[in-house]
Amino acid sequence: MAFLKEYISEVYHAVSSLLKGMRTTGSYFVRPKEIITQQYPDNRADMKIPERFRGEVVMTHDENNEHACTGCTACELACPNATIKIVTKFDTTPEGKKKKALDTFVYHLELCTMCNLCVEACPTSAIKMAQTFEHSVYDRNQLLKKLNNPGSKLRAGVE
Amino acid sequence: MALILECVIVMLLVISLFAVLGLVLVLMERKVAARMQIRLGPNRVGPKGMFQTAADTLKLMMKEGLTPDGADKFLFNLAPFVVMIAAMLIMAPIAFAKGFQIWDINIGVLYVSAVSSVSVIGILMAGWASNNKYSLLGAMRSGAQIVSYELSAGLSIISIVVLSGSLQVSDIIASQQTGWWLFRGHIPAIIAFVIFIIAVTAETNRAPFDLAEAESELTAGFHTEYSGMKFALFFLAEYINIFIVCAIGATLFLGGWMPLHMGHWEGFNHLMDYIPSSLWFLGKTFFLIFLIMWFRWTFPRLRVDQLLSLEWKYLLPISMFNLLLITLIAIMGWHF
Amino acid sequence: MTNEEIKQHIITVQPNGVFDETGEWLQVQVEVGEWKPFAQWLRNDALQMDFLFCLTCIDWSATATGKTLLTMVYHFTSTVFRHTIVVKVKLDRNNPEIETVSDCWRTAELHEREVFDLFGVKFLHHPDLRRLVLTDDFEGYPLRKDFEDPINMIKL
Amino acid sequence: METYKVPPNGGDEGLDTADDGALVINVGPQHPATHGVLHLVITLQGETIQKIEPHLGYIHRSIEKMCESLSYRQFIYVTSRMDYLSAHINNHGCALCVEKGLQLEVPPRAQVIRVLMGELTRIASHELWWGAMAMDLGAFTPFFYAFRERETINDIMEETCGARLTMNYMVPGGVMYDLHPNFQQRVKDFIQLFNNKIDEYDDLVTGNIIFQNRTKGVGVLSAADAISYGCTGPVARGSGVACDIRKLYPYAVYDKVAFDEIIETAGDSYARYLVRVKELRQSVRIIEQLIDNIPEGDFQAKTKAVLKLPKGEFYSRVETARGEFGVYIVSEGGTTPYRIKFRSPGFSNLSALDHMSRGSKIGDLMAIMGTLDLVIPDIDR
Repeated sequence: MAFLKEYISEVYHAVSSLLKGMRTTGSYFVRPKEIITQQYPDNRADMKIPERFRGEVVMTHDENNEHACTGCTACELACPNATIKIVTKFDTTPEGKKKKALDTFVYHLELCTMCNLCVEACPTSAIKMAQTFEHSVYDRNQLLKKLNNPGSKLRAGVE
Repeated sequence: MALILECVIVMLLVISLFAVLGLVLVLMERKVAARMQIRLGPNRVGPKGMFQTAADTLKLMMKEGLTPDGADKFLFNLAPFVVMIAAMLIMAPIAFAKGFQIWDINIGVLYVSAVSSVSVIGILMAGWASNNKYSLLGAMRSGAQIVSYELSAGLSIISIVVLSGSLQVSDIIASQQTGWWLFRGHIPAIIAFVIFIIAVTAETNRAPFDLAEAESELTAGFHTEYSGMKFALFFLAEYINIFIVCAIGATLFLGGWMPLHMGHWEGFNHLMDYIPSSLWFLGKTFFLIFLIMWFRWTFPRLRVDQLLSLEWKYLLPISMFNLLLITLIAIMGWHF
Repeated sequence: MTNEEIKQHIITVQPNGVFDETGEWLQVQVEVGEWKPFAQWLRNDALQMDFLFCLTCIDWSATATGKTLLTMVYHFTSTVFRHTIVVKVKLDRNNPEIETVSDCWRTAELHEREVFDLFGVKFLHHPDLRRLVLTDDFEGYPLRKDFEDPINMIKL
Repeated sequence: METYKVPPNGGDEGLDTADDGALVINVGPQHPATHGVLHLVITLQGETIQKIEPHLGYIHRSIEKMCESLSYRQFIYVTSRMDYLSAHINNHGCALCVEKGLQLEVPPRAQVIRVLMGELTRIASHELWWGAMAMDLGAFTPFFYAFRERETINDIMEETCGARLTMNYMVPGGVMYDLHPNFQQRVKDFIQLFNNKIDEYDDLVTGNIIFQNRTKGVGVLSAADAISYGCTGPVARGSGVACDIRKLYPYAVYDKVAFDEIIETAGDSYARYLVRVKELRQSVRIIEQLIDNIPEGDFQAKTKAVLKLPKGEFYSRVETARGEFGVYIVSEGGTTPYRIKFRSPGFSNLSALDHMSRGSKIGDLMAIMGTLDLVIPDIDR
């Protein structure tokens, strides 16, 4: 008889544990408000990307098309993946002296791991992380970017 | 001539019912799953994703039907059709509405339980012919599982046969004129119903008894090697089988197309009669289908030895004892 | 146990052991021939070093003094006494061979296979000494300092 | 044109040669239950496992070799790619090791931030494990509930650290930026959400009779074996071995917060499951103690632009979500490590898999692998 009692209580506990689980899923079934899915491409307009999100490296240019990059290659040295390549040239200053300046800031987005070390290393805050994240392209070469705008030059006063 | 015409019409009806049911049930499953999993489910093709399954079918049709090099080609290609035909055959004695039945055979219930076990042959065939170890394991599991669970499903069916005194589907439905067996047969009928639902969930290889497919263990079990339309046939057969077993359950326990009648509430009973009988039938069937889907999206899977011990240690003894009780109720006329 | 006590214990079985207490833990260096009995003693006797939590190898060939030197480094902790020691065994880089300890500490089996794979140290009497992460026909030992792979290694 | 013909036995000659009727199957490298590119060769007798042999290396990137050419600032980010679910804690371990070498004092604010981030990471990792484990056992729905909470943590991380998974937030001497102004409020919101939902986990999985039957008495690992196999973290604690680095060798501010080391003695899959589920609550407890007590001050110590470790050997260890993570740096006094070794918890835990699963059913393997909580990049490094 004790065996039977044990048997029945076993069945009872098993069934009640199963019903408990069904109650949980069932309660979500009748509460569609709990749905957390974001309709991604449709909600592009009102999507909030935190300002610190690291999407890609960009160089800030002001309204005069001037940037703050002196071509010091601190970022290039800080980068663990050889993502950045700085090509420098020699400008002549008004006084007639030759001075090293940035020619092209080459950025391999396909190698970048968004570790932020280049931005931390930059002494003049010339580069920063942008919040873009839709980087997929059909041709890998499109991920090779030049960060300084054509015709841009060093902002006066930045050393 | 008239007979041939009749046959053709019935065939067309069954096939189109298959197609429609497949589309509806797969969509329903995905929507139910999504709601339980706090997500939206398919919502891109058509309004609220209504045509998602149609698009899926189109995709499956256009895919290449791959046959592995080492497979037994004949059996490999035959298996999905065996499963499909077995599912089609069971459709025959089901009464979809008042007087709307393909074949009111006098051993209807026996026929159903006999034919429904044919599909395991298709699964074994598929698993063996694929020449894949995962498929073979899945098929062997499926064989053991269906053979075991047929017992308690059969015993539950028999308990209704005992109560109604007939094997004929139309008679069983007629015997529930005054009330459904689920309510009239006291607690033993409810136990039989619960066991029936568990057993048919196992028989249709649905989670938590989906050991034949067991995604995380056997990748896809017996249909690992199938692709394209041959895979779609397995998939379709699974859903058709769910529909059929739920239809049987609704017929036996919930009165088939019989409206819900409550004792002597004449007004209520008249109101219920206004709802068409086909709606009653489909409503009950879909309720049971929902229940089975609810199981799937809640429970973890059993292990293969636990699956068998559940049947042999719990369901079978309980249903045998239950059958005795029901027989007693039927003999003494204790049911309502 | 304090480092001094451990030292006293070790001196009884390893009178020639070279001790180094500059690091965080007591380091002891033993000869490759004496390693296996010493390991068994560590595991079973007074010190009860039952937890081998780090097993690795260092290739010194890029330094001035270690052209032909590999060092096996074993980090042990006793879960009974909670003391930690580091054992080092010097190997000949041209023919590195050392007795396995996978029978004393089961975890050594996979770790030794990894070291065999990446450094080429042969563990004698290891039950299943095969390449672990690389293919069986791979040539060279990648974690050695002189390993060159012109295709997959990019020099910054 | 020559066409490739698959050999009759499916191409795996040599693996198929077991003669006593045993069946050799390859689980992985692409298999729904291995959660990555783990390849297990399993010898089966019927459904019973006779032997499991892991084949590794499918995503071995030789991070140790890579680190030999990276500076002490640079190498930290790579370790996020090992155990990507405990990225913060891995980074923390590396930062600690460099700080040990430099004998650098980390400001208290940075220490608290590190612990907070570490515990949030642990919760996120255990959430993912919980969902994935239930999914391995065939219940799909818990996965989505787990991801709901995990998503909240990821959002918090994104806001403060700038990334969701591989944050690279730890730098030698502190953390990269200060906390976001919203951080405290969002963490409190998360704790509230978490406390509301955690009971659902028990209803849905822990108490479920099928789940209990699937895990109880499955994959038993004795305490002695756990130590011998080098198991750490919840795997060893499920076997009754006290091995929580946070308790034994406290780092950062772990010696100042109150929390329990969860130890279960059964050693089976269910014990390991319970350890992790209870650890969730302990992590929340640590966060609750610290979130209102973040000291003011610097978030980063002043360091030189180029870090050079003195000649010597440095070892630091931290408790990740999977166990003891060790960093062993051998320095020759240069700007890059001469040799670096990562002692990853997953690698040692994996070595116990064969021992634990012998004699159990193939369905049990999923329960065992689920509770080992293997992260393959952590094993392959």
